[in-house]
Amino acid sequence: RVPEPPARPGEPVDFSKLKLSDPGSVRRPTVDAAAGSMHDLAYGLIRVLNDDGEAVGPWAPSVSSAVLLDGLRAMMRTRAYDDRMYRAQRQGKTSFYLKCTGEEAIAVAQAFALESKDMLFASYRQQGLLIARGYPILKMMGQVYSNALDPLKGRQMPVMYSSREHGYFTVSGNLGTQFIQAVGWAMASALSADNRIAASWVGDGTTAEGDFHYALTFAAVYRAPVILNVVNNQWAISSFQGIAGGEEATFAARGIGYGLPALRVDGNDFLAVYAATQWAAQRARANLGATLIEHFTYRAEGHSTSDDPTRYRAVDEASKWPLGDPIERLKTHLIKRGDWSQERQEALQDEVTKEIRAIQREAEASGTLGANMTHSPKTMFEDVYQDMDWRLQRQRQEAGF
Amino acid sequence: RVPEPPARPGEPVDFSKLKLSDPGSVRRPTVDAAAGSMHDLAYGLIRVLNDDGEAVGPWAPSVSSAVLLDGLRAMMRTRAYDDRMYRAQRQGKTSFYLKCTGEEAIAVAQAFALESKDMLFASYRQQGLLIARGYPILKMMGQVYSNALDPLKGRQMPVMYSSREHGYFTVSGNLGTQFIQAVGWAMASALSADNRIAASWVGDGTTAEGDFHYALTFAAVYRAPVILNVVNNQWAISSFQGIAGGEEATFAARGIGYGLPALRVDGNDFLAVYAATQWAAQRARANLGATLIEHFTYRAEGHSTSDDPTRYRAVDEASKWPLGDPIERLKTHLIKRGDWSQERQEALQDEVTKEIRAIQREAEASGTLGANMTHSPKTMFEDVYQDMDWRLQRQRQEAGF
Amino acid sequence: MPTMNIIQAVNSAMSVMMSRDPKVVVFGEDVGYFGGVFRATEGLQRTYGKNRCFDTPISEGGIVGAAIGMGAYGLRPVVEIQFADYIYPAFDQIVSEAARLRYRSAGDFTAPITIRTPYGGGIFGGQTHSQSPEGLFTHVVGLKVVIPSTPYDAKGLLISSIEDGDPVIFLEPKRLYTGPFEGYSEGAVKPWSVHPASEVPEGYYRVPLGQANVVREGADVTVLAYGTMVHVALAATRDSGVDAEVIDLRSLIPLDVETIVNSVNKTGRCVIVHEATRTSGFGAELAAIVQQQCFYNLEVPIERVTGWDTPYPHAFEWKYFPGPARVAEAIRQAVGG
Amino acid sequence: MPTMNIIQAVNSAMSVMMSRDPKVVVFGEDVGYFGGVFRATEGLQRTYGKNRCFDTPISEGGIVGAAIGMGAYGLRPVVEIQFADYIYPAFDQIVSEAARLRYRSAGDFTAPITIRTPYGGGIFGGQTHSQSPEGLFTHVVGLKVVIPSTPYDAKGLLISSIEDGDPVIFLEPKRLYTGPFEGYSEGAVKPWSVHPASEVPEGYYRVPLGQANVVREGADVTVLAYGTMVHVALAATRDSGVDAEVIDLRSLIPLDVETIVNSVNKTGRCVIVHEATRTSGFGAELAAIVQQQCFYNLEVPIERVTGWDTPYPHAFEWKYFPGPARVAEAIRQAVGG
Ligand SMILES: Cc1ncc(C[n+]2csc(CCOP(=O)(O)OP(=O)(O)O)c2C)c(N)n1
Ligand SMILES: Cc1ncc(C[n+]2csc(CCOP(=O)(O)OP(=O)(O)O)c2C)c(N)n1
Ligand SMILES: [Mg+2]
Ligand SMILES: [Mg+2]
Repeated sequence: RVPEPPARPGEPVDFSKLKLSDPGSVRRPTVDAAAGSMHDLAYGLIRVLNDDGEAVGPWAPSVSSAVLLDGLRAMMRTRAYDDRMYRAQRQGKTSFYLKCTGEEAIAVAQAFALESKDMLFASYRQQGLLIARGYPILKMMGQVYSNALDPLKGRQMPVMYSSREHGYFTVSGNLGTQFIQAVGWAMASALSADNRIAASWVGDGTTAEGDFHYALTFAAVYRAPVILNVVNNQWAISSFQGIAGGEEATFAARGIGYGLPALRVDGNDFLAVYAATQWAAQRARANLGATLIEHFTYRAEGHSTSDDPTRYRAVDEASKWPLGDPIERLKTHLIKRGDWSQERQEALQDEVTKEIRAIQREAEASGTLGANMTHSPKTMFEDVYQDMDWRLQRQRQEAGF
Repeated sequence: RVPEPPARPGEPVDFSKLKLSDPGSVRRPTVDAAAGSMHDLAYGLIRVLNDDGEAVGPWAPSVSSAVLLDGLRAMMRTRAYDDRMYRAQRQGKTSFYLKCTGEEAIAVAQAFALESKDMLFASYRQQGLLIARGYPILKMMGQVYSNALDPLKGRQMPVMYSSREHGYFTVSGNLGTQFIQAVGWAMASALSADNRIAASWVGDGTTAEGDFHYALTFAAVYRAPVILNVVNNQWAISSFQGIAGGEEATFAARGIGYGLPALRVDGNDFLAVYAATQWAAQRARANLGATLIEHFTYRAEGHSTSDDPTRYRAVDEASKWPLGDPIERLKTHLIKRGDWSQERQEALQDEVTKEIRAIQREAEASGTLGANMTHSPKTMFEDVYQDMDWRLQRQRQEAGF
Repeated sequence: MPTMNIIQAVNSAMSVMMSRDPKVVVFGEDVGYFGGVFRATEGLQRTYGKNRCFDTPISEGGIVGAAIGMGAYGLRPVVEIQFADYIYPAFDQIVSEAARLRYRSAGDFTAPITIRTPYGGGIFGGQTHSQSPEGLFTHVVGLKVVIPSTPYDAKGLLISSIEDGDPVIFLEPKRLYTGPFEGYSEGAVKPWSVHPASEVPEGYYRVPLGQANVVREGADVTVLAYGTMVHVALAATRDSGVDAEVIDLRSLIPLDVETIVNSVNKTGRCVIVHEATRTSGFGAELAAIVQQQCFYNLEVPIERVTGWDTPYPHAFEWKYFPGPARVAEAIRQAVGG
Repeated sequence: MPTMNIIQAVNSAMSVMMSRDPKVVVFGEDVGYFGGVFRATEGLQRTYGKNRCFDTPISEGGIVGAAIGMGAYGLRPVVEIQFADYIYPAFDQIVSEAARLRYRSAGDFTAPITIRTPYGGGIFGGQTHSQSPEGLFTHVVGLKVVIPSTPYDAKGLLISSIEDGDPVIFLEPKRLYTGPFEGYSEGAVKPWSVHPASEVPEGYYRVPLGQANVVREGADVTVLAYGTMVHVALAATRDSGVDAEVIDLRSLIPLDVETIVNSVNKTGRCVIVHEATRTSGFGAELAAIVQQQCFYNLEVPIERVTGWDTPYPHAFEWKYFPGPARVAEAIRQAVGG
């Protein structure tokens, strides 16, 4: 028996079977409630924004419009950035790119719900974290182009960012490894009597790796102050989430077996993600340990520039996703609040698009991949070790640098 | 925060905090019940034998006294075998030995509850499976002594048995690896439209390895006909089960997160183990997939001949274990049934002791470790590959064989 | 005879074996409906059904562990690890289990599994899509390690690997999937159709494991290579103008030491080429064997031309890759030029 | 000065570092209350508390992964893998993460972690308590690989490893834990107290990584060894009656190539000894380097005396172990005897 996705190419899309709790219907336990007393939250879906854009229910966070507008802008900048870089790759300016379109609320809302000193162990699909934390997009583009602006000196494939300064751990190409590393970082923080916490992200597919199990085990045993996020965007390249076991139980439910509190959240609902993350962060900072959060969302585009999703899923799946688009939904809410308008939205969109285009021009002035405007090739022999050993010195000579 | 066991050496033993369901009090779902409808079973404790030795409640199996007497004998032979081999190691006749004292009911009852054609992927502590299946103890001793009788030609450390003929997979020294292999075997059986099922065993400590997670994931996704057993004997060498996360949730509860039915059983209760295993086997054979069973028991002796348990746990812990001794409890039940008596018990004990002694004499006549009564040393170069390549041929010559 | 590229040849090998032997099953990440990220399993699920070719969770350890269990049952699993760079989560199952079953059970249980995985750089994949880990597996007794360099060999060697009774690590040079890449980063890429070894029989045939292939006879120096570097070595030989004998090892374990030794005894000179990092790469074992067996015929030291001892750097791929220029230079040096 | 065996020296190194540097933490399976199955962490939890020395779940991948995270936080984790044979579940975290962090983040993040693990045979541990996997790690760029052969070196090298900014695989020759084992399976076992290198200062001192130790000067042949085999090589030298120069590498990566090359250029002969299986073991790299750098001074082929290319067989441990007789024979052969 092999699980099959709802719709392959040519098949009709029908999401009506999805069990979606009504907005505001899921209860909110106190931050110090026992993990064992909230198993129901691993099966429900925390939603705050209703179809009219109102924030309803116990999870509705008290958050100012100013913060939400910053969040809206960060999501829009993320999407604009993704669009530009995707096109740049298509134009042959770099080797690879990977968007987070449709999933912006997760990274951005969580960045706002956490302290700037908290440490983030992201996968390759949380570029929104960096943008929300104000990391210079010019540097991100430098990394994507492997040009002279690249803080990683051209060593990494596009999107594998790293910034100690911004509390963003070097992204690994090997899925899942960061999950247990985040737990280790959190254990270190706790045993150093520090109140910073860690957060990490993996996708639905990645939950099948051993590191996922290590992370939940260590987090539970040592009560580490960490937030463990599973971004369930329904797909892992061409495999739907059922191939990772998502049809047998929710990914949030994985936490139950370890005695961890587990929340399941509408990942396209900025306020729901924000509220759930705040709850988990408070819990962690109060030394009550880790929380597992499943973000229920949809990967609106291909896995990356390397695949064509129409070969393995129905074309109209994205447009039929019942939980909408995170930017649209937050915009509607802000308008409902009376603090925003369609005109201002369009103006902002215009501004953001121009901004990213300008940054792109500046970035490309420092070179794109293949234009030989990189760091010096001799840097390729540095940072293998703290000090270069004789092998590398000789090899650098052999290489002629 | 690091978990601490109930009692370290010198500290008073107090098991009163253990939550033990009353015998007969845990419900028995139908074999085809949905996994999601029985989460409570992962937290209760299936017990059949009450303190008077009566079989009570919905899990009481209909099993003949003849079968139970065979089980009793197999448990007694296992214990006698362990005692002799342990002493043999102490006498310097071999390098290592490992007993399963106090845990005999698990392997033996499960061997009887399964079909002889079902495939077993055991850890090093299920010697009872082989004995219950009638594997010659003489060969087991040959393996322990690495002598000419050793079917494994002296290649493996003691207790790492293997017998394809008896459906007993070669035991690995690397903890946990067999768990996912058993799932693979079961997947193969299912896709070959075969009705044989697989079973595998890991200890409480081993649940922290990646293979445990792989096994539960694959078993759930492909609905593999396999029984996944966690033998929670409270200890992993010197680490109590809390270091593996056993205090945050039961090991049975791990199954919930994968959508697997999970049972928690009194591992010292032959009838409870037998009944739970039958239930899981019926379910697997009906193509309803895998079951996770936690066997709640106690490692009555040291981890192996290599450690001294008095250095890390209270001496009287074993004697204070509230769930008694599996042999004693089954004996009492059989007497209660009127099919057994103390006299016959003693006679059987006497017979078994003599039998094992006799086999030991025979085994030692073929040599003990170090007596150079092994297979030919040149066999050491065989079975690395199906056909010996030039390297091994030359090296065998270098070695002078 | 049809012409195939390496992807098609690998696909054909699996298809042929699936139709001949119901015990052959194929699985891995994205290999089912989608046919694999490199399309190597394209059409196999459609043709042989979901029981014989299916997607797995993203769990390399689980994939190999399950394959071992299936092998114990009696099947012949052929699994794909999406990139060789991602084989490490399966390392324990490969090293402690697959490689050891036969020995530790005295032949009672075996692991007749084939682990296919694309290796090597040249596609701007950065450090986690470019690795050449073959050397690690050659140190693990009980494993066989096979690396083809042409469509013809890829199919024949993969069929031999699937039929082999021991676990085989089958490394596919991803840079050669669509053409016989000679290592020039600039200039037009040749398709396989221009290469004679792209003529591949539709049906069943074997290329035995353990037989090297002398792809170019020569008198002055022996060049040992495998996978992508075979084509680079040939191009370098041409560029160098030296009459080099180029040997394609095809399988590292078992190794065809006879062909190697005979050649070096003839030429008296040896250059070893691989893309993997130098230190403790398979080139070290080759050098150790050659100096030991051909000592009195060697006229110059054995040189290794390899990837540098650094991770594979995205932007400097062509400074890292041991291309024709570096290999040609080593060949010239070897003949005292 | 107190005399220590290797267990005590390793314990002392960790204790000294834990008292000097609050960032040093020690953890692994059974290392806390119990003090480790080989007692190497005995007393550390009592002295430094449960936050600094604690038990972990049986999850080597988790242990190393958590250590990497702690290192990123700023701590200096020293973890124990109970037996080197059980390091493979951590292979991905070691190879893809610890070894790569500095490079892939351009120095932004590093993994200053030390992974201690007992290796080697001679204790009837069978194939899963006897392995020597050092060769694998020497092929992984970004890792350092250290193997002491005496209590003095064990403490000094472990302190250097803990203070090192890069990840170090610290392999402890378990057969040497309690005495300088010379490889004779029969006969009385010497305690460390009879050996000068068992005099170990109580306090802090370093033995630098990357410096080999010429443990016996000689003129006729160079013997390269490390760990257990250093003592076997010395015994074999004695038995052979040959004036051999015996070099204890102490650290494989970084390698003290100068000391090796100078010695072989002097003696013109080289025998390499290790317990690990032969094919692609570290001896291959040593042979490749030596033949390349000392080619014109070598008078005979470089020979390797190693464990056979089989798993470590329980009953035939002493037929497998490359003991003094085999090493002495190779030494004699090398000098043309
Ligand atoms: C260890 C490992 N195995 C396989 C891959 C190849 N790979 C890259 S992304 C991906 C799919 C991941 O899906 P998911 O975890 O759901 O994350 P998403 O891409 O949906 O955000 C795969 C299989 C990898 N990078 N690392
Ligand atoms: C991969 C691996 N890590 C560590 C060990 C060392 N080891 C052998 S037994 C053991 C404890 C296992 O405890 P548990 O799983 O509870 O089984 P039990 O011995 O209690 O039956 C350990 C740590 C090993 N054999 N394999
Ligand atoms: Mg996904
Ligand atoms: Mg246990």
